[in-house]
Amino acid sequence: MKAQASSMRATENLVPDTRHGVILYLENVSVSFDGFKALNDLNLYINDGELRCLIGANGAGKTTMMDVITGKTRPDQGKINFGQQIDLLKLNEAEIAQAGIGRKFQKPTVFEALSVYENLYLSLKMDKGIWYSLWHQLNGEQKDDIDRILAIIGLTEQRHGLAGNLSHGQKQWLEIGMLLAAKPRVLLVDEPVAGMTLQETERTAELLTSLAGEHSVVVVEHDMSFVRSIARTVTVLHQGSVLAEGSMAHIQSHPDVKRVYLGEEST
Amino acid sequence: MNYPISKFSSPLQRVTGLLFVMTLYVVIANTFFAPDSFWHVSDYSVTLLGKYLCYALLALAVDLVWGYCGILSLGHGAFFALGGYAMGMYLMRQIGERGVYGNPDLPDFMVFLSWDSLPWFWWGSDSFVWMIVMVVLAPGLLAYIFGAMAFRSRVSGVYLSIMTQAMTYALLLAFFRNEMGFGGNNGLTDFKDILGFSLQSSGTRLTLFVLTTVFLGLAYFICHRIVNSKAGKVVMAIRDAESRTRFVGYNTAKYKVAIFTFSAVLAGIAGALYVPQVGIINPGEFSPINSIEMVIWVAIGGRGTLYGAIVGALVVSYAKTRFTAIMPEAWLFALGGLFVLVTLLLPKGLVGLWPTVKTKAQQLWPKEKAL
Amino acid sequence: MKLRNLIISGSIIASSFLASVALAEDTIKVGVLHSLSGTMAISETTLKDTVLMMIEEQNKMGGLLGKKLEAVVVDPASNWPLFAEKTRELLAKEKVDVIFGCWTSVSRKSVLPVIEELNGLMFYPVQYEGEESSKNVFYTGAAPNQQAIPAVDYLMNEIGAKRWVLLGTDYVYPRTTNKILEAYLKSKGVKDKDIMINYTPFGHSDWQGIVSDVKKFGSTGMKTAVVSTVNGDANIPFYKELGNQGISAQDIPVVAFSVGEEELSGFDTKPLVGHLAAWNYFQSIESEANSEFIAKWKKYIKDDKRVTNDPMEATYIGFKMWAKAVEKVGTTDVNAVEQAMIGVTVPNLTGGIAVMNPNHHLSKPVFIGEIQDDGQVEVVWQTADTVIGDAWSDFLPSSKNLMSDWTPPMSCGNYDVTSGKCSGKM
Amino acid sequence: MTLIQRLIFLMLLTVGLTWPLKAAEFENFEAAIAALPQADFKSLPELLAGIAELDDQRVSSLFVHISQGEVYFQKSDKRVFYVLDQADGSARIIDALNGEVSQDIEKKQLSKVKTNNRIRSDITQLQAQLNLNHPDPNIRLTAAREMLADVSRISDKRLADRQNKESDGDVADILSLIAALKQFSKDDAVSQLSALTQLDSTLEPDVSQVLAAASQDAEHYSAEVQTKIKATLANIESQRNLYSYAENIFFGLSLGSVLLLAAIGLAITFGVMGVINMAHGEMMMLGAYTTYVIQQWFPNLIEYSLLIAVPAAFLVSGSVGVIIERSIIQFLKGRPLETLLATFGVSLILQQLVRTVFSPLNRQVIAPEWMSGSWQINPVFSVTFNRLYIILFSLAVFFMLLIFLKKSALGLHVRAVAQNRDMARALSIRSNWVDAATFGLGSGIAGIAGVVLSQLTNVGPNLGQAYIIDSFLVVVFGGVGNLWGTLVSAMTLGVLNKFLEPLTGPVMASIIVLVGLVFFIQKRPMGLFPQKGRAVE
Repeated sequence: MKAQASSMRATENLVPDTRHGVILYLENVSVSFDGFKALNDLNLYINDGELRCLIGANGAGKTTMMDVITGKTRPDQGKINFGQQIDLLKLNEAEIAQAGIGRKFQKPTVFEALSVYENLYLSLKMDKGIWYSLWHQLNGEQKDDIDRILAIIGLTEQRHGLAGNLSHGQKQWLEIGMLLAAKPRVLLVDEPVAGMTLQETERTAELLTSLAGEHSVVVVEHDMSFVRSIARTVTVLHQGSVLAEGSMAHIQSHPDVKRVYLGEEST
Repeated sequence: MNYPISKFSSPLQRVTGLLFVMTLYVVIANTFFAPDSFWHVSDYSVTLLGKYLCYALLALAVDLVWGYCGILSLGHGAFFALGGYAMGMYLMRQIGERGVYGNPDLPDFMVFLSWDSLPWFWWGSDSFVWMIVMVVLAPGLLAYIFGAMAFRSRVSGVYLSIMTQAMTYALLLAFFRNEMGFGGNNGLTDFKDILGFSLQSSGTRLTLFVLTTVFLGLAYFICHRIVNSKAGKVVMAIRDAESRTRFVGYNTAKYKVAIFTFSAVLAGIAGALYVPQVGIINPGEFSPINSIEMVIWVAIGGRGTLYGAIVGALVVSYAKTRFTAIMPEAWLFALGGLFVLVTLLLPKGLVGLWPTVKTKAQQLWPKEKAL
Repeated sequence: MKLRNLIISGSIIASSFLASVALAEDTIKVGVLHSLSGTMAISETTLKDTVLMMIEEQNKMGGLLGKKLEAVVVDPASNWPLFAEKTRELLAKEKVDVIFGCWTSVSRKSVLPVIEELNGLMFYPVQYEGEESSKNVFYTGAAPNQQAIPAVDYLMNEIGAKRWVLLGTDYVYPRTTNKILEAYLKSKGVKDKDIMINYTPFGHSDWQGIVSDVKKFGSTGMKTAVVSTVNGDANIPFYKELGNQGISAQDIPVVAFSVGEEELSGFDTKPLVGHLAAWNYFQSIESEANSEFIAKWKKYIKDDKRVTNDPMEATYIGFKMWAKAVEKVGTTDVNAVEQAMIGVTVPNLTGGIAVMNPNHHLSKPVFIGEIQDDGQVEVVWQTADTVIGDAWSDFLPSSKNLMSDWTPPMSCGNYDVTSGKCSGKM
Repeated sequence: MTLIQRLIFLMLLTVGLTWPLKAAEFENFEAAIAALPQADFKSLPELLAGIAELDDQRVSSLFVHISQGEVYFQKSDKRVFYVLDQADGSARIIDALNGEVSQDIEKKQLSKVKTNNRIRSDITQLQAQLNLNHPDPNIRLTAAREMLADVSRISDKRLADRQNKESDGDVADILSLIAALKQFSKDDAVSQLSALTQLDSTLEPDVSQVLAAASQDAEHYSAEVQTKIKATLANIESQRNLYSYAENIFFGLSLGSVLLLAAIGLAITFGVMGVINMAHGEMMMLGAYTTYVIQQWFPNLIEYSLLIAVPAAFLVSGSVGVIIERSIIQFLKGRPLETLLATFGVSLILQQLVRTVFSPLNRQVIAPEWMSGSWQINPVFSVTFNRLYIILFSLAVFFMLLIFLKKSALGLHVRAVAQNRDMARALSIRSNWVDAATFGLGSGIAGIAGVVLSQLTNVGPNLGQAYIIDSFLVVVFGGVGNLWGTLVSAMTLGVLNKFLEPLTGPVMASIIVLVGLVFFIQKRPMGLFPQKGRAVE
């Protein structure tokens, strides 16, 4: 049980210090691939409990930014902190996830060979060491958690079906459910409504708004009407750095945004 | 590979039960029936079955990493052989003065290479307990080091497969060298006894056979528990979407190293059980072709199902034994053809055939089934 | 699911029943244990055909003891553990009376425990490193003193070689042979710096560096000779490289112990002319028995271009001896035949008489030949008399005190003359 | 004879350079020829030495024929003939005395005058004496080189004569070396020192032997001379080291080019299509057997057989590849690891097929004349022609393939399908057809590799097995899907191997390279030149 103790301790140390109200700090972050600057001196702050929308053209660096936060890509320079004290650059993907940053991919990825229930089971917030997993049995509270999430994402009936057999929209929902199960402090959501019906989109918007407050939510989305329906603060990325930030109205009237977007449309 | 095993715990009982029945039968038939009786099982068959079961254990190990974790190891023969060598070294030392040169300490091959003393790595090889430690440690450690390096730096897919192949190939070349102190090409052979029991007596053979089935049953049980535990689910999650698993918060490299090491230890145990039954261990076991064959057992049986691996190992080994005797000139056609046909027609292996057969059978004889 | 497992395990068990059903015995069964696939098939298939030819011939002459001979051919597939398994199958299941088989040392070592356990009888027809004498095996190929030492004598005395390169594949036969040769050369006053030893892996195909080293080693003005125990497949690239780097037999002669007519038939022999081979038989040796044998072989194999070689003669002698011993004692019982074998004589194909000695090795003449451009080997030297195969080399410190004599009262394969003990007896 | 000369003579005797002591005496060539049929291994050397003394035009051609093993005599009347085997299997039989071609004599009636190594090497020395005046400068050069081994065999006067007459630069160089050596052997320090300055820059091994022997000989060489000798030897040694370095690089490149040829086909099927083709080695084997069959069919065209075999092998292996792709691999799309299993089965079948058709024995593939021999750049550095051609050939194949993939329509389609199958299909590229063609191309190149291997190694059923692992390692080391990577990786592995080999022996060299490779892949999990872009993951 020693492994368990040590990894519990590790998780405990990873509680972000948000006394300044900011949960995610990205400062002067740059990433380049073969000379192409995907992120260029990016500065971004996400407040604790806020719902932030990120928009920007293809190649503006949205996905790269998420990669950098979740540890998939290492920045060439810059600082990324979770709360005041946790340096995310020192952690690997799994540790970042355990610290409380959850991510939903653009293309829904669920564990297709496992059942819906097992997908959620694996995502629950708990010790994720091998030895612990080997002997783990679900307790009542955890079962309740899973049932609750199943209800939220509307997959109670499919709970024992294989995740691979779900429809595209259902997979999106399952993935969101998996995020919820992990009880993260920050949710990074990449294009959540791609391929969803209008109805599903509405439900997603509802869900994401309801999550804000308890969690910080960062949404990357192309669908402007969707963004408009949920957004309080919007950040526009352009060529790897922040172009503008503010309310939807502010953004729409921002001259740089206009120029860039109109300019891009004209080419 | 859609096998929601979690819902059926019965294969465990079936496989262990069958193993038990078979063992019991073989023991009785070998001991109590007269050699000319129809029911008698000869010593030859006992040894042969024992050998097959060692292969089955090995296949189980390969299936655990390939079928469940998606790591296609083309180097499991190396772990098998290392376990075998650990056992072989112990058996070699048990020969003692009965070697052809009558040297009480040195094995024959060292005497005629004019070595004066045992090399350091033979230390403790005359102790049974140390042998057991080495059977676990040698393959386990190699797998741990190799796995820790490879999985940390995220070597995967064909790169990993080819690297495991390079590993076993390097070991093959190394063990061929006479300077290595493992008997070179001839390997270790001419064993006399184990724990004082003669390896040539049918009692010892039977005991070894029973031990093999016990280990196979035990290994099956453990593997079954593993793949049905939460850790097992994580492993399967890694197989299907490794980076997603990482973002859910699992250190996938650790899981992979753990399962790879465990599988290597199983392979080592299989090797250790194999050596006293076939009477020789030599570098040929490290040959990359052998390791490919192991993968083929699993593929033919049905990857991702533990009993499929066992079935595959038994069927292919048995086919090889029969084919080499019935059609010595053409058996490679048959074996090669079998590999091609199974991969083409039965992507889920032989055990994948079962649901179809069952449905057919139910259509044909609905009543009989009801009985 | 249960049924499937039942069927599979059932079929295994059922087959073992079949295995144990004894067949009515009205023939004498001869086991043939040569690899027909895998790396050794190249050499061993020929020996399988030789045994089959001998059996056919014996049957034409009415068989043995009034019974027909029946060949049981299995394929151990160049896989050493499979050799042990197949031996067990031949002895326990097929109940053969004698086995002709094996080529490599490791296959013999693999078979040995099984054949001793089940008290079988095997004839081993290939030149080998010696250091063995089993009650259940007759060695009809050459021991090192019947091949390696005479060849070195020839190079030393007739060619005047002073520097020696011992090239070998890294396994037991070359290792042992080279150890023996090294001891022998030193006993003849050759210095350490005049001996170069090099081992290569099986199937080594890139000889550039080694041949170039040999060339440098041989360019000191002292006559240099290469003694090659390079195994089968690696030989062609080796000789090709020799030829291409312009080393001719006149500059640095190479004597090989593993290259015979059959291997040569797969070579382009132009660059090899003049290099040497040492064997106990060459196809080119003129004698009535030999031409008859060659003709019979070509007819049997239906190929006018096929050649004969030393292991074939060894198989021939072994088979004839066994048949003679069986006739003598009127049974195929292993113990009786084993005793009867000792002292049996069979004419060599090259003239003279082969005798089975009490150490289970033959007395044979030794020939040194030069390779010709037609792939045949022309004898340039031969021992005056037959040489008795020595199971335990006198030049190795570990075995110089050992001797083998399977006749009572000694009946021991490794008798230590200093301690007066038969080591290895339980 | 001076003391030194006598000493050298004695030394040579002890080291076994067999110079016949006695020579038989003959009236004339006819008498000598008549004695030939009676000669055996023991008496033949004396007899030949006697013949060499004769001043007769026919001696030289007799020597040539004897060393070729072409001298026969008729069993009945002991007449001596030269028998020249013709390519079509017949023989031209020429009377040794008058040079007339006999039509009425069968080879069967003749019996060979047997020779052995010793006799052949005697003849070479005897020929050297004769050939020093040969009109062909190449033959003179060989003869002069032969003389270098023992300069006492040529008199000062004859040497001076020859030097005056010599028109060929290379031969003259050797002759002046001989002269220098003669001077060096004189018992006075001045001549010795002046000889040394001439010997300073030569790499002839015979010269360094004499110098090495002299450096041990304090009696005849003063301390001053000794120092000079040591300096000269050191100079020669350092030059030699340089050349042995060059030689190692050449060996490495040549090994690398074999690896390249073996791997390049795999780089296509494996790198471009993602198929793990375990039968790749057997495609090479088929190519090698094709060479064999071509030589059997056209025994008169051995010199051109390789040129015919290259396209033939490409077609044979290529079409087998297409058949395999159509019948098996196309059904395993997207299951790369399963192609490994199926093609492993195919490789077993192909091996056994060859064993059944051609027998398990190795087949004899003849090396054409132009592939044998070596290019002697200097006395210690030579480059064998076959290796040289193979390096050039493999590079040619590589670049042709590269250009083909870059420029041709099929190449474009291949790359398109490799990068994005669905998109390619949408662009109405027939991806099925492209797959078959790609696999055929990869297999065909393996067939070409087989033709090359037939010149280096055994042509037997196991040929492919020996190269398959190495091929995979080369491709993986270079980076899957990158042809340049394959080139760099093959050459690197080859050179690395050859530089390790002298230090550790060939087995350890392979092991070290393998282990190094395993570690390398940990550092760069996608090989030397990883494929770039998002599509990789």
